[in-house]
Amino acid sequence: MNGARLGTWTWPRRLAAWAIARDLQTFVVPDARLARGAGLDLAAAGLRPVATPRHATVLVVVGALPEELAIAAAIAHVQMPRPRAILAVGSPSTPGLPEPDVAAPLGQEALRVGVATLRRVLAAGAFAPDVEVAESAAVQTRTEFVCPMHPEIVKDEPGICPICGMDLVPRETAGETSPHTRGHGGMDAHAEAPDRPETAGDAYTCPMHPEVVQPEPGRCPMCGMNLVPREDAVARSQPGHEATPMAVYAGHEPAATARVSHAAHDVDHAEHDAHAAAMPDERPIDHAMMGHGDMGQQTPMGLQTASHVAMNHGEHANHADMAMTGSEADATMPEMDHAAMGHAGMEEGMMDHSMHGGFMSMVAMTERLPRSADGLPMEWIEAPFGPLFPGLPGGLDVTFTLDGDGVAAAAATVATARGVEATWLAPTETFPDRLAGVDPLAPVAYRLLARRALEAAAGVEIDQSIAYARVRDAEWERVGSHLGWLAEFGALIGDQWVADRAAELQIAVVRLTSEPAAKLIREIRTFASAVARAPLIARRLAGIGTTAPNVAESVSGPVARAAGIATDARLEDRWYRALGFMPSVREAGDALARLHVRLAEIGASLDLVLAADGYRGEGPDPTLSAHLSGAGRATVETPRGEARLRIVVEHGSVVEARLESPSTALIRIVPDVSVGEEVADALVAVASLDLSPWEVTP
Amino acid sequence: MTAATIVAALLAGAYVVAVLEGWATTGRFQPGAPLVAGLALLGRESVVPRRPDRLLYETAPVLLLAAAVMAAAVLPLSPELVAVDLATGALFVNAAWAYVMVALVMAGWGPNGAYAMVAGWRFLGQLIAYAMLIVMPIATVGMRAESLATTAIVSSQVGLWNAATQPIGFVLFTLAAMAVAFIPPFDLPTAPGELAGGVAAEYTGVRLAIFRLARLVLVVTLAAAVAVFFLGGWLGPWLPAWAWTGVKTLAVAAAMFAAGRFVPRLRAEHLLQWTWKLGIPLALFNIAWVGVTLWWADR
Amino acid sequence: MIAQTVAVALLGAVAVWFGAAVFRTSSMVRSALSLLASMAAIGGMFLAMEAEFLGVLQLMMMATEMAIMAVFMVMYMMDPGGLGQMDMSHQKRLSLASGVLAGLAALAIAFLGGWGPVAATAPDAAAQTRALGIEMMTRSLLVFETAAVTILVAMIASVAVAIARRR
Amino acid sequence: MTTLLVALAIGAVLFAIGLYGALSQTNLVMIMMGVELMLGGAMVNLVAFWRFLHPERIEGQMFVLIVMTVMAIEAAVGFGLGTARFRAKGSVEMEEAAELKG
Amino acid sequence: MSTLQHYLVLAGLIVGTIGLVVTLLLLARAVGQTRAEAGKDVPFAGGTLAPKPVWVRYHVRYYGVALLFLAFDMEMAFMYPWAVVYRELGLPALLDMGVFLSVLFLGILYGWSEGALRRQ
Repeated sequence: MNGARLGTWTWPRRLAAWAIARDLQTFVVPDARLARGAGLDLAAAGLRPVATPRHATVLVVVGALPEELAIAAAIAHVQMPRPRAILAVGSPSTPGLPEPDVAAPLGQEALRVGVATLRRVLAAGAFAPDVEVAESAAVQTRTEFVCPMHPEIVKDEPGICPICGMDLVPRETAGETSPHTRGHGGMDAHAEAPDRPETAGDAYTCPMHPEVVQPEPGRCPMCGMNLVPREDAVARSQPGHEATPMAVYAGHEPAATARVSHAAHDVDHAEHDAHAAAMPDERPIDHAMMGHGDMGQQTPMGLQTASHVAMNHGEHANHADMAMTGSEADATMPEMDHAAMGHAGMEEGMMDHSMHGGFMSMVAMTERLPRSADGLPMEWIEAPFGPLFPGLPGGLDVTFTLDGDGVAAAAATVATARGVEATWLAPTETFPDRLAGVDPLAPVAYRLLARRALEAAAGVEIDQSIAYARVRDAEWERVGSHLGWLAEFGALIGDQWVADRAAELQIAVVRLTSEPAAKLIREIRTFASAVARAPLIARRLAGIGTTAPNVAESVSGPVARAAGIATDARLEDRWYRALGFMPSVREAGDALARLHVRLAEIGASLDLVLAADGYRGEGPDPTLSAHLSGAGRATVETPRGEARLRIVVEHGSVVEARLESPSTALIRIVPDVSVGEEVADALVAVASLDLSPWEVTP
Repeated sequence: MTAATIVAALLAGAYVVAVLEGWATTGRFQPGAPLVAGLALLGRESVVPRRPDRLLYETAPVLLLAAAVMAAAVLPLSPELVAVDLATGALFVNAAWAYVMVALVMAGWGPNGAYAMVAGWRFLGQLIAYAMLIVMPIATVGMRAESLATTAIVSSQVGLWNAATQPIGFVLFTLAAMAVAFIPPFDLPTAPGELAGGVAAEYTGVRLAIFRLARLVLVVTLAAAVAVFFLGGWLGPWLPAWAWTGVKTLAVAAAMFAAGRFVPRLRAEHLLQWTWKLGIPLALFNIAWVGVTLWWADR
Repeated sequence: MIAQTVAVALLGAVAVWFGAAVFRTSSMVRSALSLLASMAAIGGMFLAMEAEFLGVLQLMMMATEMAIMAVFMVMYMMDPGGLGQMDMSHQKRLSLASGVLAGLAALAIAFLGGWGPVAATAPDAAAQTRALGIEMMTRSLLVFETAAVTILVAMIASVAVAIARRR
Repeated sequence: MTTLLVALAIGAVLFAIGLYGALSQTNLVMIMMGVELMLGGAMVNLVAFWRFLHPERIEGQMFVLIVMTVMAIEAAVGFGLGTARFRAKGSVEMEEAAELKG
Repeated sequence: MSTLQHYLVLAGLIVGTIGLVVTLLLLARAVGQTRAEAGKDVPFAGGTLAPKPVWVRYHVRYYGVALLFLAFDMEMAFMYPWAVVYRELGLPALLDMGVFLSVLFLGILYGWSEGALRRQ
């Protein structure tokens, strides 16, 4: 067994192995909802999902993982204490992850058998005389040493900070090989960042007295400090300076922060580059002014020089801090070294003035820190909530910049990108299946989308029986999808009953075949109305993640409908109109309204299903000519909103396909709904969007 | 000897509570599950996170367990079966519970992880919310008993349980007790969905086992405190005295878990607002109510 | 009696040890928790000196007070984790001298002062609490009510200065 | 007698440590810690006096209660001031509080 | 049992607790030791290796209530001795305590009006 513990068999170990095999705490990758969507009831199979891999024995991998998600899974796997096992369901092995101990095909019975095998494997192999250590490139870290006060000081070996004389502290950073080094395009941004100009050191100036300029290094005639290279020429030429995250954070406007840290990579890049380039250069000037400004007031005994020096550097640190909290941090990045290098001259100067154990000005340290709404300058930390976070969809990679337990900035990206639209291109027979694979959370809607686009290209009309069969399929999927969302959402807000019941019903919906479903429909209706009426849930959700009107207009689906916008692609469909469909709309635009819209939609979908004859089962699709050529477009209301597809078909093959998915719009509003909230509320806000990371297109 | 009996009863109670909690969270009644889970945790690795505040990280579960045991030491099973019948028992229980918060703050800070730290400081906020609702109802209970000794408090309920004479205090105390033991919906410091385990997130293997054991013992002491202070402790017909305390304690624990299953986790902000804007005025009213009713009865 | 002396001495040593640790660690959280440990040991000394109500009260009050202190330290001190081993002190020699001097003076008073006969027994805990209650409601009533006003003033003062007024 | 002397000695040492801390620390919160320690030392002495000299006079305990109240009030006001100062200056360092000294 | 013996039992329980914990730790150690692996000891952060510093100035949003609590908490030091003698002293004691608590409650009301009770 791969994840066995080191040790030969003794009876206490046998006992422990037996217990471990009985008590299968499970961490599910990508998430439990997907497993249920595939009809798997993990709890019934004896697996107990837990919130953190730290407490799990079994890593259950459902389906094939895209590369980035596989790396995240590998990290989660290595963070599980041994003995640990991998149970792969539906996909024999995943590149980047160790070989699974047990692989099972999709299906409840196969899962049950797989778990039984896993139990045997664990009981027999929890301990082994020799074990391999996981050496996946993804989990490699290298240790670097950093000054706690000056994040720009990063060294490869221990020592003291050249600025303040504090001991450097070690910290890990991801190995260079990992493409997932704290995402959001950070690495790329740094690779592209312009190098520090080589010509910068052509003039030297005193950090305290900017009027002192010399062509070569030396000491300031006024204060005796070491001169530092002057780079102001470059600084002035940087037009992007105003747009640095720092500049934005300095303002108190939360809305502004939201704008900056969008998921849109290019925005980050631009800011980052501008910032990286501007940072070293403006310093001497700023410092000088600061130093003078405070010199008059501040004369603690015998420390004048030292404190000024410290002050300047305090300010440095804050520049760097700002960069870190803003876009992707300098702290972990190779680029950081070059930022640090920028001060090389200055650091030596500091060494001379020996700040060891000296007094450090807190005023200067905090002066440029971002201030919260209550005016306190605090330090912000960046905490990743994804790609494998229990409360959010697996693959959604949200990073909150936390100001205490409040969210000061948010960025969202996905770890599920699986290549480009070109991979969908296929002959017309297989194209619907390809597109259905885009989003494992809504395959029916995407298959339907592909079919309708093809039919539009072919100019084929469908008859009522096919149309009703499609309505049934799509609406059942919507019911299942909303229930699946509700199960995860219930787990996030800690309502065990909602989570369990919704999960149970979701599985029942997924497994539903063509038998009459009157009982299930009744149960779902009862459940939905009970949740809708629960007063504490309403209290919990009201007012969280409210979408501003312009934000709500940028999206579709339940999120838009919860904000009073009656947009629904089904309104355009004559069969839906014939069935008397009306969209469910709420006004408030908060998490509660989104819950209510989805609950109402569950009821409306069940109505539609009943109106369209109640049973589940795919209808026969009209046959298309094998040599079809033409262009077609289609719009389908997926459970998350409108998905639009444009295709060009030539000689029976789809040669061009452009997809606009609802989640691509939804992921952009993540900062809008989460910034300013308490972290739990921000998670609720993000989760209430119900975005599917799988369908997010770059 | 008494102390040994109390410890044995405590462990047994913790086991039953673990079964009850499993029943509430998974919906299955599995009497063997806690034993298996405990053995499994013993057999698993216990990973120490990189560069934690090792002292705080290691001390926290022990302190949590010690605090729970201290609280249990002054709660009587029967008039004789009490480890230490302190004259200030009711206050001592409070003092012991205060260290629960200290332990969780340590557990939150120690591992140097973001989720744990947020969770740890959150629990301090939770203490600021619930502390007064623990303190004031206990004071009113002491008013009736004219003593802070837990045995005297039980004896004072011979005629009528405190739950009947001071219902407001009973409700407030029970809710606050759930918050002390971070039972859902007050599980802000462990918040599985929100913070991936929170303060317990970085505890694995045997350390997690100790943490969970401590939490279970804590739940027992809080349920026992509700039984002792408000539900007449050992008072009851037919059964032996200790059995009554045990039954009431387990019933309270089961009720707490059952209630927690059906409500969403409270928002930290709401918790503070409700306790300070509604809870404390109610608790003050409760003091006045009890004062007046006692004076009326004694008149 | 000997047991009492030993207990007081042991707990006192713990209190002193942690009291010193407050200023020896550079981690702010450790510093606050050291103070808590010191205060808890003082509470233990109260118990050992049979002042049960005060001891338990001290144990309880200090737990919350010091935890809140830790919060404020983490809010306002740079490097609260103490990773940088920063020294945040000044005028060390002067402080050390005053500390030692004050300590010696206090010790001198303690050992040279004629304390007269020592009481062998103290009233039991229940009687103490009762006596304290009676005292509070009779002779010290004014002190008691003054304490309320003082606390009120402290609450108003701290809220008034600490809370940022919003538009 | 021994117990009294031991307690008084501990009180004295705690007071000395507290005084050292209050004088040597540059930071408001740390200074408050020093003050709390000094008050702690004082409380030890008070309880020792009560127990070994006049256990029958409960005012001794009442006095300790008042000292505890003082500690809490000091903490509340101190942190309030610290918050205000941190908001205004971004620092609770006494070195930087020159203008407070007038 | 004398009072001091009571405390001895309490101390014994603490020692016993520590003993139990040490036993469990030793037992677990006897079962096997933890194997060091790259990335294993990094705190879990959603499947990323997030080496960002966490121990920084942390913005606690409830400091307004915390300040009120620090002062208000003292109330109980006075309330418990009072509770014990309340029935003995009767209604005047209730009035005395009523004045005390009302004065303190004024502090809460003031904090409430100033917004100290909300999230800062």
